[in-house]
Amino acid sequence: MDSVGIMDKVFLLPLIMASSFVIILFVGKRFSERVTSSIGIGAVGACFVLSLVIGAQWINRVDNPPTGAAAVAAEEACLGGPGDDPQAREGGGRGAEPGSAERGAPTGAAPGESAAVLGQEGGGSTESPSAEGGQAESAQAKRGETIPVCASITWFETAVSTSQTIKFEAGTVLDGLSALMLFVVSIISLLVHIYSKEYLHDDRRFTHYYAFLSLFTASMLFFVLGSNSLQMLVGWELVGVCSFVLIGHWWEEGNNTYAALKAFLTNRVGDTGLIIGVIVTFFAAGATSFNVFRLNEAALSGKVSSTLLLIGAIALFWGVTSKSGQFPLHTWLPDAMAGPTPVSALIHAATMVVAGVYLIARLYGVFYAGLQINNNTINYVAFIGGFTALIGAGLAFVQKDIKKVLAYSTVSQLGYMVMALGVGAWTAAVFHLFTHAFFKASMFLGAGSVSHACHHTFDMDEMGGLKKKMPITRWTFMFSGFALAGIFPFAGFFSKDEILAGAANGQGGNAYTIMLVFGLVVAFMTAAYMGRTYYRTFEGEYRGHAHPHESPKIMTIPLIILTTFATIGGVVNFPGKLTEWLRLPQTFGGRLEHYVQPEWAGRFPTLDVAEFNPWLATGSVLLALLGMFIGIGWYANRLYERKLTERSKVLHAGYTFLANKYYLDALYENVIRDRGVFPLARASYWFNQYVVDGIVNAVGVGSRSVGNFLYKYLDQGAIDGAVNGTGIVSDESGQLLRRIQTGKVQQYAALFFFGATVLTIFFVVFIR
Amino acid sequence: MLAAVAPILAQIAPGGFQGPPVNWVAFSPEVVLTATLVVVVLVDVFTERYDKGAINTLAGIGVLLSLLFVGVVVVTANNSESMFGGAYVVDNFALIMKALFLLSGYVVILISTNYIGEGDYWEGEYYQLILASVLGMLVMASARDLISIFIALELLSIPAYMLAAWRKRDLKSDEAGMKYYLMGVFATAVMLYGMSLLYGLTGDTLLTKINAAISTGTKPPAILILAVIFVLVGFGFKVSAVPFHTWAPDTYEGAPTPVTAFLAVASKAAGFVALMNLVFIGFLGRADIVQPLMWALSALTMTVGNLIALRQTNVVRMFAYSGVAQAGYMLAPLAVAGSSGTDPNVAVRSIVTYLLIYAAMNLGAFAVVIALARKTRSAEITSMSGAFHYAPGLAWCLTIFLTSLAGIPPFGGWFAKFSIFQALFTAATPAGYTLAVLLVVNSVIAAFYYMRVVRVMAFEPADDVDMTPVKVPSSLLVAMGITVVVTVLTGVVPAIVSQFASSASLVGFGG
Amino acid sequence: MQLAQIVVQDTGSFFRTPLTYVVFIPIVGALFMMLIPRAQESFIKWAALITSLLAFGVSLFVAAKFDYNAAKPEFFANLPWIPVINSRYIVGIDGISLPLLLLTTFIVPLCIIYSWKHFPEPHNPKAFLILILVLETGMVGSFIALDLILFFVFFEIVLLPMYFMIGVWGGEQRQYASIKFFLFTLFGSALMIISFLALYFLSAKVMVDGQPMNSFDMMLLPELARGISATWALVIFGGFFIGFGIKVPIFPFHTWLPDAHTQAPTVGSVILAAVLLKLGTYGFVRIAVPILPDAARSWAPWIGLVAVIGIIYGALCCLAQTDMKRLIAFSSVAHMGFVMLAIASLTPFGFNAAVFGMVAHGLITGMLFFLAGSTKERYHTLEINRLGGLLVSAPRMGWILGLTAMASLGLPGLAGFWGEFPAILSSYKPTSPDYVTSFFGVEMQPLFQGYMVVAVLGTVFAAGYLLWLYQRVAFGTPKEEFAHDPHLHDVTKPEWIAWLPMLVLIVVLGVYPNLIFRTTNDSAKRATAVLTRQSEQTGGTGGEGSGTGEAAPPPSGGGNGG
Amino acid sequence: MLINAYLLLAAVLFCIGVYGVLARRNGVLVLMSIELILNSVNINLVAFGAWWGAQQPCGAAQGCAATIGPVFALFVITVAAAEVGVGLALVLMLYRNFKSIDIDQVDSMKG
Repeated sequence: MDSVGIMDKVFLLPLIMASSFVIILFVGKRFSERVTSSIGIGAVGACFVLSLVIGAQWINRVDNPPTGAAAVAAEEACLGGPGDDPQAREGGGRGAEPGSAERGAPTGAAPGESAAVLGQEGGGSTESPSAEGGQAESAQAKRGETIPVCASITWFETAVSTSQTIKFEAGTVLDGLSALMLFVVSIISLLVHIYSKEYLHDDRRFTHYYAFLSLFTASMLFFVLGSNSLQMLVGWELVGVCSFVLIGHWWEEGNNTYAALKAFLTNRVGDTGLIIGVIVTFFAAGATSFNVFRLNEAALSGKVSSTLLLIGAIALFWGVTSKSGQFPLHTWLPDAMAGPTPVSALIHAATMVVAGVYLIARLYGVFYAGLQINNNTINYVAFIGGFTALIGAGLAFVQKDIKKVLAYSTVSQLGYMVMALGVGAWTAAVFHLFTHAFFKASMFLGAGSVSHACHHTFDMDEMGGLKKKMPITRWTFMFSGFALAGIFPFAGFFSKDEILAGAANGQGGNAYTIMLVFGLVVAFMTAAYMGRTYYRTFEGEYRGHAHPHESPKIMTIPLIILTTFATIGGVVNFPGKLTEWLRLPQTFGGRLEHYVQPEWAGRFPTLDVAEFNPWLATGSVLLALLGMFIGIGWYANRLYERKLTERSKVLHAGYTFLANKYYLDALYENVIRDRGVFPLARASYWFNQYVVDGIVNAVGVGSRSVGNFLYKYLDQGAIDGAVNGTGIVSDESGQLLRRIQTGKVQQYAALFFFGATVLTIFFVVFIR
Repeated sequence: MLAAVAPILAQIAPGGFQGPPVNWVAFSPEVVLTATLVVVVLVDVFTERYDKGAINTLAGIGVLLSLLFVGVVVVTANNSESMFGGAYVVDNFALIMKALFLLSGYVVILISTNYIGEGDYWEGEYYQLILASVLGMLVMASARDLISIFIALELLSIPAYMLAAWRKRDLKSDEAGMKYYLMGVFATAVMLYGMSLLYGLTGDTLLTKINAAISTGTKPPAILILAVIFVLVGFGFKVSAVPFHTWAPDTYEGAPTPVTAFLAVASKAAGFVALMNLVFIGFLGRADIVQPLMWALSALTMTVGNLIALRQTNVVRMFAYSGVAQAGYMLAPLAVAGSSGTDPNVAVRSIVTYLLIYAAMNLGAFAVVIALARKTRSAEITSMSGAFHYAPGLAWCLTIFLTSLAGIPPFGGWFAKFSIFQALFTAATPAGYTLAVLLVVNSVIAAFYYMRVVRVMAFEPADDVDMTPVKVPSSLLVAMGITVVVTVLTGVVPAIVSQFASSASLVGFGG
Repeated sequence: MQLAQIVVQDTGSFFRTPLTYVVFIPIVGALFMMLIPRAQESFIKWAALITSLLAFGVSLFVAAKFDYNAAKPEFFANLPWIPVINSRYIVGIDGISLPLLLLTTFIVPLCIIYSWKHFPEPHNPKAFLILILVLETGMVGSFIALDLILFFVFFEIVLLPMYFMIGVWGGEQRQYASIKFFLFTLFGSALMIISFLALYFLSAKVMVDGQPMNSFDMMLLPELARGISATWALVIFGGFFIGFGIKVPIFPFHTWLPDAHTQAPTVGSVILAAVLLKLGTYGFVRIAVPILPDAARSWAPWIGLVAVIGIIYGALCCLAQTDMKRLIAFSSVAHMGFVMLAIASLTPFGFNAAVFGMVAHGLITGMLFFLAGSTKERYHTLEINRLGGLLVSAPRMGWILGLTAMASLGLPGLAGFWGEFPAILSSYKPTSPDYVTSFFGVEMQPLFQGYMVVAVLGTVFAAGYLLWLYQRVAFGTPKEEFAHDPHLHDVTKPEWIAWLPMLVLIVVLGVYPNLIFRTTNDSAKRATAVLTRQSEQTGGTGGEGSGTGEAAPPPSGGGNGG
Repeated sequence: MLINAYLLLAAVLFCIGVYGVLARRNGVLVLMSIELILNSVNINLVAFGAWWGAQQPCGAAQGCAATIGPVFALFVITVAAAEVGVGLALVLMLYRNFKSIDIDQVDSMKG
């Protein structure tokens, strides 16, 4: 029996949050803060409870997968209509094999043509007798695949050709991935809602804040549950808007509004890729549906031209680049810290920024086939992910604003996840998404708690020695920091290690060695900057002028809850090997993999999951510990105060070495702190400020001046001038012609006779 | 006159002189108008100078009566009555044009009433001359022979010369009359010279016969070209085609405004009637001369007229140039007259349609100008500023007329232009298409100066603070009422005018 | 011309079809209002409002009775009008015109309500409202007319009221702006009527009362115009291109728009943006493309080109603006570029997108102009540099501006998205002719995909200028001069009544786009069906085109073939 | 028949007339020049009438070619008289108001 429970009613979640938004927005002002926040908290609480129920039902479904007719019906629901292409599944299975992605594509055909061919062929492929459909079905039933639970309504219908009208659907899809996201989003949103009640206490726009928090949650849930790429695009942009509004929450200050603008515009730049990607994949999949499973199915079937898929995947990834802060569009994320800290925790650490990761995970078939992840060549996604992780970590080193450290850390960790996806470690990426959400949210909220105590400053120069005054904040921050640094047995260790293992193993048995090196270096750096940050904030002497005190319970309880997850969250995907060694029950290990990683042939690539590697794990932990030691040591010994980098030649050389290796990041420090004045530093700073960081500004200023130029010279000058010129010319010729009219009647008569004569002569000469 | 004399002649010489058969019914509008003229003269003789009010009414009634008889002719007579050996034809075309002349005559009488009555003018003679001129036009509509065309032309022109100089103590009016007269007689003389040559070449003055005679031969002799051009040029003067238009602005500006309206509408229409008769009946066989000639005249006329109109500051003068340009539009179908395989009646109808609508909107515009001038005592465009504030009704009417002249729906002008386009397209010749494009460009230029008047009235504040409404005499109101209704109706339900025009087929095409 | 078998018969009745009422109620109301003395302002206002609401009511009735599955014009009437030229009173409404009809009748009452308390200088509500109602007749008439000449007449009716509205109630430069608007539009419509006539004379004849006559019937012309030679078709389409293009406005003919918008009174701008611009694109969708499909396919790359130029160019010009209203005006150029791009794709999807884009742009840009007007009313300036802190001074208005700006930049979930995204999507795979193989050496599909990429870049620019505008106008704190201005009140009651329906519709259409897609789909399919039919000319021209393989631009290329 | 001589005479008269109209300042002289043109027309008509009479002798039929010319000439003479009457009146009026009959001076309206 197919038990869907309330899994096909998941649309309720975004609906609840949207209603909460509407209610708060329109009537919130009439109520006190207490009531307003209660509405929001109540709504998100309901969502949290529902997500738990849904999670449980999903687990049940995985354990008791539907069979027979129920499975077929579920499949039809998810594919938006009868599965008219049973062979695609078979094709998909083959598609998982290396190099087969190109097989089906007509050689040398233009992308559009191949799409058209695909569309025409519809279900009928030459090598597919219809009987195979039934076989596939029974095979699937045997394998006990867990079909997602889908529900949909007609969103809009439009003809794609004169003969074909297609009903495009809006629907929800519930599978392990979305269930996991539901849980993450709702719990963090809930905790942030609670936390904000105190943090935003007496804020001038408390109502507005809660309204948009609700809208954000609604949009994020909508995005997560979306069953097709178009719907995801909608959610994607909606969360962007909420982010825009919330970054600009204190819009009276220019900087905040610029940060908001920058965030939105940078995302908009990325959205171009998303839009194109959605369109390209739509046509690649036969121009009949935006359904994610259809897209994956088409991509994995191997019938689509690989060029087209590559373009689609790269375009989609361009969208991911902006939303998930990948190089070179990462620069908006640190600026986005201008928003309230709980917002940073929710939107810019735990949920919205992982939308890109989620998108890749959801459309993994497209990326897998498009980038040929199975080929083990360094692909674009993996490389950008690794590179981003590296530069993010480097930049985190040199920030004195605690939130910026966390922001760059987020960039780095997002890079990690993207890298994981790029090397085929799908589950590892999702797992890291899960753990990261908790420990990073915890750290952000911790930073908020610190700032709440220290006169709303985030400058670490004005902190220090807070461990005594704010014990709860300190411990939660520390534990989360361990998790981030990947110290055993905190949650981050497991997820990070799984990624490293994935990079080491790769798909098809080969290793992404370079990615592995990237990962290890980042692990080291992460621990180091976390050590530094922790030390500067909580250890040593207090350097500020406020009177710090522990935050109220309403703020610390969310911290504790989050930290709890950050600490023990790793168990959800306990490595199978470790389970054996520790003689734990078999069902204890790899639960996340079991329940979340899809098993639906044709719609998800068959992946080799990397085994736990004890040497790698130990190595990475050691590296992290070393990094942490250096990071703390540097400050614990007050090396920074002695300006060692200037006095000691060895250290200076080491520093320069570092700077040259990661010059981009280190030079941030040099220049920001006005220390080194190396020519290279200037050049790098210039590069940073004007090429990388200033990308949006430069484009903005550039297009503005182009606009000014065009407007001034082309529009108002040439085009308008031509129009007015025509008028002036006719006017002037009128003036000229007026001279004929001399007022003297005999000249009139002369003209008359002259006219008649000339006409006559003309006709006599030319017409005759 | 002949009517009265014929029986007597018959008695004097029974069997010697046989009066030509005359269908008196077909002739009745002319007879009625002549009788009115006689009555008006008599009444004028027997009334005192200060007591001429009745004359105006009488003249109006006479014109309407004549119009009624046009109706009678339509109902009773068959659709073409040919008299005097084909020299005088009463066909539908002629009847429609007669109705047009009579109606415009009536409107001119209406708009003259107060202008003439309140000024220092000879009132009795004024209406006599108007009536005489209208009579000439009626004759022109039916004239299909060089002699009758000539007589009709003189009958309608000579009174007009005097009317133009009617404000005889006003130097401008004198100048207007003098210029009009000199140019007029000179043009007539040139035309007559052409006619004499035509007669010499063909041995006849009947248009149908002339056509038959000159249609032979692939290449026309030079003398024939000279004759045809001289004759057409004479009427080019009448319709103020460039470069024969020079009299028009000066005369229009100087003449009393109702006379200007009369010249701009009725007199010009008469010129077109003659042109149509000549081109479609007399010279259709010589399309090789007529078409390029008319093409050149049309193109020149519309372009030059519009361009100069752009720079005018006096509204009447602007209307003069606008009238020049409109003449250019109406000449356009003549430029494709007789193209192979097309019904020449399409061109005729388009011109008739244009004339009908043009008469209404132009007369209306002059009526409003006269009414506004009662307050401003000026014809400068700038003097009309703020008209929308103190005289919204008048300003709206003028706006309607100007918009219509610019050819913008839903007022009649669009259909007028449309039918010109239609004629040009039906011909399907490159000449037609190029003229159509030229017409488009010109109508945009024209819109500029028409709208400038609207702009001054609507968007600029009044010069003086005197915001008292303008008192519009009832006769002017009636005139404006008629013209507005016709202008709007012809635009909204063009079937009204097109139905008339479509019956306007000239009898005796191409001989 | 062997197609003369089509016999035209009178169908329907003038008074039976509700469309007659939608068109003529406003003008009757206007005539009635002329009789009301100018001093009785409130009577005048109510009369105008009730008139427009009546028209809206009838159009709602039309929408309710509309058969969404019928693939032919409904509420059809076909009666003689100008028999001489066989121009007829043919009215009817299908899925393409219904949304636009509703948009028109919907916007007009809102405009009247908006003006309720503050008529622009020099006041005179009577004349103002009469003009609006006359405008409504023209606009509605254009959308329901199925006869070219009838369409032309209605198309032109809007000209004069708009001229007056800009010229009398406009800003400082109103005279220049009004005459510019007038002349540009007049030039366009003159070209249009010429093209109509050419079409009329060159197409096959139908039988009317036993007489073979040419026809102006838009429904018949796709059949009748098949015999037109390729050269002529290209020339006529060129006339349409410029004639309708001026109204849209497409790239080099757009300069009247910023001036007209900037100078027009608020309501004038709203109507101009919401409805008048649509007449141009509607002309393409209803007339130019279905009647001359082959020429349309040859012209498509050009249309697409000017469309994307418009998108980028309009956006760049927006960035250069210092005046809020002028910025919004230029944004219209960019947005209508998307509509044109959708039309250029010549696919049913593109047509759906185009109609959606028209409606969405009407609502959103109309709303933006409302807001600009209200801003002007409060600050007495629209200099962006002098504005600021709207969210502090008038928070609700600030939020509404934010929402509308978001809708305008194509945020999903709001109406603007469904004009933009499908337009981009449809340009991925245009319907292209077999015989126009390349456009300056680029094949059709890559060409349009290039257009698509450019158009997508346009969305970034749209976000840029709109948010930059928003940041400067709404964020921050009010400038010194306005910091304590007592006039800076929040949204007033008439404003709420006028705006709320539009905002609701923007959201509703954004959430459930099927409201329009469902309506337009069948008609869009029918309008584009002709594009796939076998052309009579394609054979000869195609042979030559593919034979030489020249990269000639279509008009001249077609000219060689024809 | 030497019709060419008559036609030449008429043409010369026409040219003299035109010259007079264009060149003379005196209003009365201009009127006289117009009379010259009209007379050239008359000569033409009569000459052509005679010529046509030689070509096609008149029968009983009404309006044969030969008679039309002289009849036309009669009309022209009559109408010319009326025209000149009006013209002289105008010149007289001109003299009264301008104290001059120099028509070149009458140019207050132009442009």
